[in-house]
Amino acid sequence: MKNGMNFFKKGKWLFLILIALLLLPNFLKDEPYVLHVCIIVFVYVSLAQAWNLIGGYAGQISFVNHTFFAIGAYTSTMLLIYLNLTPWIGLFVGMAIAGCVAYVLGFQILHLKGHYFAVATIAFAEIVKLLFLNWRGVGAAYGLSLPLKMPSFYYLMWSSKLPYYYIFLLVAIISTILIYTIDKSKAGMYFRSIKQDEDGAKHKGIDTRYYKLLAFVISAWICALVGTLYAQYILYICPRSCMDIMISTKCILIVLFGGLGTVAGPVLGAVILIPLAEYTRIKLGGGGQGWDYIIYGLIILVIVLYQPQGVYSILRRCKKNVQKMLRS
Amino acid sequence: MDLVYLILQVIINGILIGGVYALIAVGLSLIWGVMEIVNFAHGDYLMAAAFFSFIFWSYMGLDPLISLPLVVVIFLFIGFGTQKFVMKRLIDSPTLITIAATFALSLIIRYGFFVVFKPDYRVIRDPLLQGSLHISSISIPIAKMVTLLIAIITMILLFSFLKYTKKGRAIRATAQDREVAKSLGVNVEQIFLITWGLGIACVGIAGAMLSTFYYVFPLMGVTFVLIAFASVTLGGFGSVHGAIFGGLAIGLIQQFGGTFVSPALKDVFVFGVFILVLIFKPKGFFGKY
Amino acid sequence: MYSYYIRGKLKKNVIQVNDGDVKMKKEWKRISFFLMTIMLASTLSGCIGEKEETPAPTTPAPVEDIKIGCIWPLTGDLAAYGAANKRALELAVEIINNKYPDLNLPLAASEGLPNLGGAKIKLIWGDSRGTPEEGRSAAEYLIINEEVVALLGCYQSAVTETASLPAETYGVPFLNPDSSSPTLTERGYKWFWRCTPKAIDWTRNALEFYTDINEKFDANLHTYGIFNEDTLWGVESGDWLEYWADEFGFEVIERVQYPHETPDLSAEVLRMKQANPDLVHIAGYISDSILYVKTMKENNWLPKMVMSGEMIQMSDFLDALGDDGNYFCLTILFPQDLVTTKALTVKLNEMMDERYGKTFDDPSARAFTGLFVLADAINRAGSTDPAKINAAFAETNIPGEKMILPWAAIQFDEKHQLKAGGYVIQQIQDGEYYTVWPWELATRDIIWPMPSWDER
Amino acid sequence: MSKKCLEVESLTKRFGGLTALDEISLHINEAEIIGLIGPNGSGKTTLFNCVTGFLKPDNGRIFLREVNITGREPHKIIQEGVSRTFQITRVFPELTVMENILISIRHKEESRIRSIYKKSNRDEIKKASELLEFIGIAELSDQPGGELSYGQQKLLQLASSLMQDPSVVLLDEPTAGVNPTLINKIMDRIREANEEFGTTFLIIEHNMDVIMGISHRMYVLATGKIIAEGNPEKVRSDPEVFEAYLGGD
Repeated sequence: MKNGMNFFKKGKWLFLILIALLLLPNFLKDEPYVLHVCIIVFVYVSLAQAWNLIGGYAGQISFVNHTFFAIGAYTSTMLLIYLNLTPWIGLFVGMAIAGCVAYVLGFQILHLKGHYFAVATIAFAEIVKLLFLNWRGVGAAYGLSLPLKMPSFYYLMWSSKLPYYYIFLLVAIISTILIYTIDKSKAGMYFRSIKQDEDGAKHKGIDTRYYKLLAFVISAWICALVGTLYAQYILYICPRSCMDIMISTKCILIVLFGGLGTVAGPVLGAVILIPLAEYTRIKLGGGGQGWDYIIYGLIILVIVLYQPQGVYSILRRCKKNVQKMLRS
Repeated sequence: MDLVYLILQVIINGILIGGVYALIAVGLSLIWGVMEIVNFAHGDYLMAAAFFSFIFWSYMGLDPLISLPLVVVIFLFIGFGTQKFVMKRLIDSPTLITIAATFALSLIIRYGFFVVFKPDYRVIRDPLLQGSLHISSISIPIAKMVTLLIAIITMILLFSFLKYTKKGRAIRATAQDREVAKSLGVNVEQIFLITWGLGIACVGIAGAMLSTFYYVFPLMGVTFVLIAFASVTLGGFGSVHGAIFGGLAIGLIQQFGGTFVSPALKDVFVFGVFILVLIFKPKGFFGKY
Repeated sequence: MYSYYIRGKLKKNVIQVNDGDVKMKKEWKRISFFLMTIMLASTLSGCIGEKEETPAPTTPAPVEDIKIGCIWPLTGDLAAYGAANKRALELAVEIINNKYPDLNLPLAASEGLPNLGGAKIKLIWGDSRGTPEEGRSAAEYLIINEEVVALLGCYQSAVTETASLPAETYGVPFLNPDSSSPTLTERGYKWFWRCTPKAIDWTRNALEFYTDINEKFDANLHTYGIFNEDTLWGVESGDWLEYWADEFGFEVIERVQYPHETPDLSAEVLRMKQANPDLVHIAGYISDSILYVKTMKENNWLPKMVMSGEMIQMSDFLDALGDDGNYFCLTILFPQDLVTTKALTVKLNEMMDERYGKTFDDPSARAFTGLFVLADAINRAGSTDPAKINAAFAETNIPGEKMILPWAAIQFDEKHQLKAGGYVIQQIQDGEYYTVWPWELATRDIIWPMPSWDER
Repeated sequence: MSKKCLEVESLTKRFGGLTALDEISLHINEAEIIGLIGPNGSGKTTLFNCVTGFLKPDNGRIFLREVNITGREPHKIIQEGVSRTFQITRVFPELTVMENILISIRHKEESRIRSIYKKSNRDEIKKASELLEFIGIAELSDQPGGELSYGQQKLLQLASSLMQDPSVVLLDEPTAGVNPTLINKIMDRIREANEEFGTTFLIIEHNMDVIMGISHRMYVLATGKIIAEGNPEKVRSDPEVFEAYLGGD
């Protein structure tokens, strides 16, 4: 992972942020709610990075990522409940299953273009959700409650939030580094070329189907990984909560807000939007009833209309302008 | 009830609800076909139209059937407004951007109504259209029947507009190839404006008719929008008869699946057939105009 | 890497300077506009937040307010319930915090909680949005950041399930006034209390009712049909109905599970019509119930009786359906007509109507009661120490006359579940709800069977 | 010189009732520049699409260096060494010029999975820079492709088509819409590439002067059939060709 290391070489400030993130929980020991928000931010950083790969780089608008997330969550939870298998193994089984599903699904529908692919993924996600809602073997609408076995490293369950904080931080970092590596790699170049002009990419001898599948499967892996850990954290999963299409939609909005097809975009988006959503929900959700959604909608609309490249491009431009000013 | 009657009833139910879906889908299809924008806020325009009908009924005592022209005109202008103030800037944007924009619109409309009208369930009571026709043991709800009728009229009008008027032909030309249309001197901006107006007016009709037999609720759009997507894609986007075909097909699949196999899985059949069609016939059964 | 390689050769700046200036100006315009909008949005949110948060001006509290966290679906598709509960709870707070000597409710006569020096109750609201994880995160926020003394909520069983987790972890009492899933109190939680009967109770009551009908009218009811939606609550209710139908010797000939908030229910109704059972039970939220009644009418079909849960007591049901809503039966905890004999309930209903133009319904009456049970426990504990409150809960004994609900008393068993508290069955007649069962409590005779659509 | 590089054998392609290509047979020897001319709609671009696998021919076979490539998937055919450019330029607007060229390397099946962490190696970058030097837009290598002028994009297309050491390069109207000075430049580059690297070209071109000047041999296509073949002089004097052009448009 030599390229991955470049990530750290790039700027010392990244190091500083990392250290700050590692030390942060020490100050937040008595603020589990803030920790919870941090964890949700990390969850969405990872999920948004996963979406960024298939949507931002390869240009396929997928509304099915939450299904892979749910597959991860369900697989490990089922294994834990029925076979008493540690989620550390369940995690890989979940990733494998999600990968297979992504492969089969992608093989069938990745040739669809633009909206068609998007609508097909919505339909598939709905089918899976409806089947799970009616499938007694996986708890149907009852959902699955994880057996409490805390605290235990083996069962990946703690009563404190700290270990979860570090685990989700790790996952967020891993997925970001993965996307960074891909961004700088040949595959990243191919993904972007597919997004811009798929036939053109084919004419350059790129096996577009293979690379789209690759992006889709890797994306599914990350989602499934996060799904497993999320189930361990939230301790209860049901189709209506973890197969909610809003999860995918949120990922899309986060990526769009931060900057499509950039490594920093999903991070920025999640760091800004998730706490903002939490804040508006708490400030307004109770009294305002729906105002938070309206504000959310307005922000997205403004971004889309005036700054479709996302917040990251603003920052980059500011940086450039500042440099220019300093030079002159 | 013996099997023949049952099957007949299911077919009638399917066609009636299919007519509703078709009416909802046709506006979506128009916008989708001409501008290549999937309007995720479509269901919320539907909801808004139903609310307008409800408001006319509760404050002015106008039956939805009577206030229908009013609602249509209002929604025509709402459509113009949407294009003028929001979508105009996004004409050549990537798919994702338009999806996000319409999604944001959807949130704003949905929760705007939510804030103003509070999440109560409302029903227009004793509308002109109520009760059912009973032919031996088969029953045909009048409200849905009239909706189907209006759907058919709307589509005939829309179809003739697209086929026989100058503007209609310009719309079709734009749908087929925007650049060529531009080079032929078609005012594409204006065409987009008309398209949005017509598309939203169609969903206005659908919403007004829906309010005669469905409850009115700020979040009701979500229920219909996925079905509308499926109808449009099944029929092939950008075609009027495609939307009719898609709506009816989905209505029938839903009713047959729901009645004879399992109601819980009725939408699984809908989406299942839909995905299969996408895989094997990605352009739907009818292409563009 | 290749950029390094090329950079040596890069000498000319390709962008023209003039062009760049214009571009930059435009960019800055854009950026500043963007920033302004964000600022506007946040100020907007601040304003609204403040406006909503200002409590009703009362005399300055002598002691610190007692914060109670309330978690209900205030947005999302179940927001109607959240809104109703919010109204009821605000009234309850008003009653507890001020002197209402003419109301025979616990703590009404005094200002605040007397054992805590007249401390006032303050409600802090959390929005579950009807989803389990939001419910949990709201609970966490309320416990940690708002340091609430206790939690109330959350209506949906699935949300209660997750929202009570942090309460258990942090040792904060959680009182659930309105979720009926039996599993909730089977988890053996130390801090979780429920002052409402479980699904197992009302489903049994429904079947007992039909057994009684069989006796009374010699009705020979035998076949049973269940509509249930595919949420946790719906499926669980359906399962229990099926269980009790078996126990009481009825035959479930059709069970239709349908997607929550579906656009159309013709297939479901047709299926049921095809099976044509004597009795039908609807376990669905109000939106779907309205649609069911309409679709049954369209199909011109009714069984001998249709029973529903307390959902259809929400005023929306009759507002929506008018006369078509007549003759339906419902199992209910809070029969308004029964309590008209209770001066207390009449008075409260009046107050509610005066303030909000709405009266109590089942969920809001339960939430209302819940707050009094909680306030009573805190008052008896004499402190905000959670352990003491928890101990006080165990000794809760609120007599029936001090309640809005028609129960004998509120007491908890060793599983922290409400001991007594049964359901009655009401029928809608002439647009009003009348209690018809148990026979000895009936305020009107039941109209049996319900007249078909043609006969109305 | 007589070794065949690309050979097309009685290729037929129909669209519904329309026969776009009718029993076309042609061959290109190594290091030859072949001109392909014909009136609009005569099936030139269809022929390109069939050769590159984007259209499946109804009949006939295509050999690349004596390997049958008929009916293979496009990316496989291109990996075999057929590269092409388009009539309307088709560069990736958001990739840099450098990336636009790097993307055109010959892709190897076995290293695909490793591409997610591998970068372009030094050799590839060196070669790409040389190509950029060769066509004279090296100083633009960090610009996004979309910001180039039309002519520069044409040059970029040419460069990227040379990147993968192709057996044969199919150029679809390399000079269409380009100003005369740049036309000469493009033609010089093509000639140079042919002379220095021995690259084989098949060029569709409407500009007769240009194509006559550069081609070693020419084929003339009209309504899906080859109506003439031979060196430029021969084609120029062929009355059938003259008629096809006059009658065609």
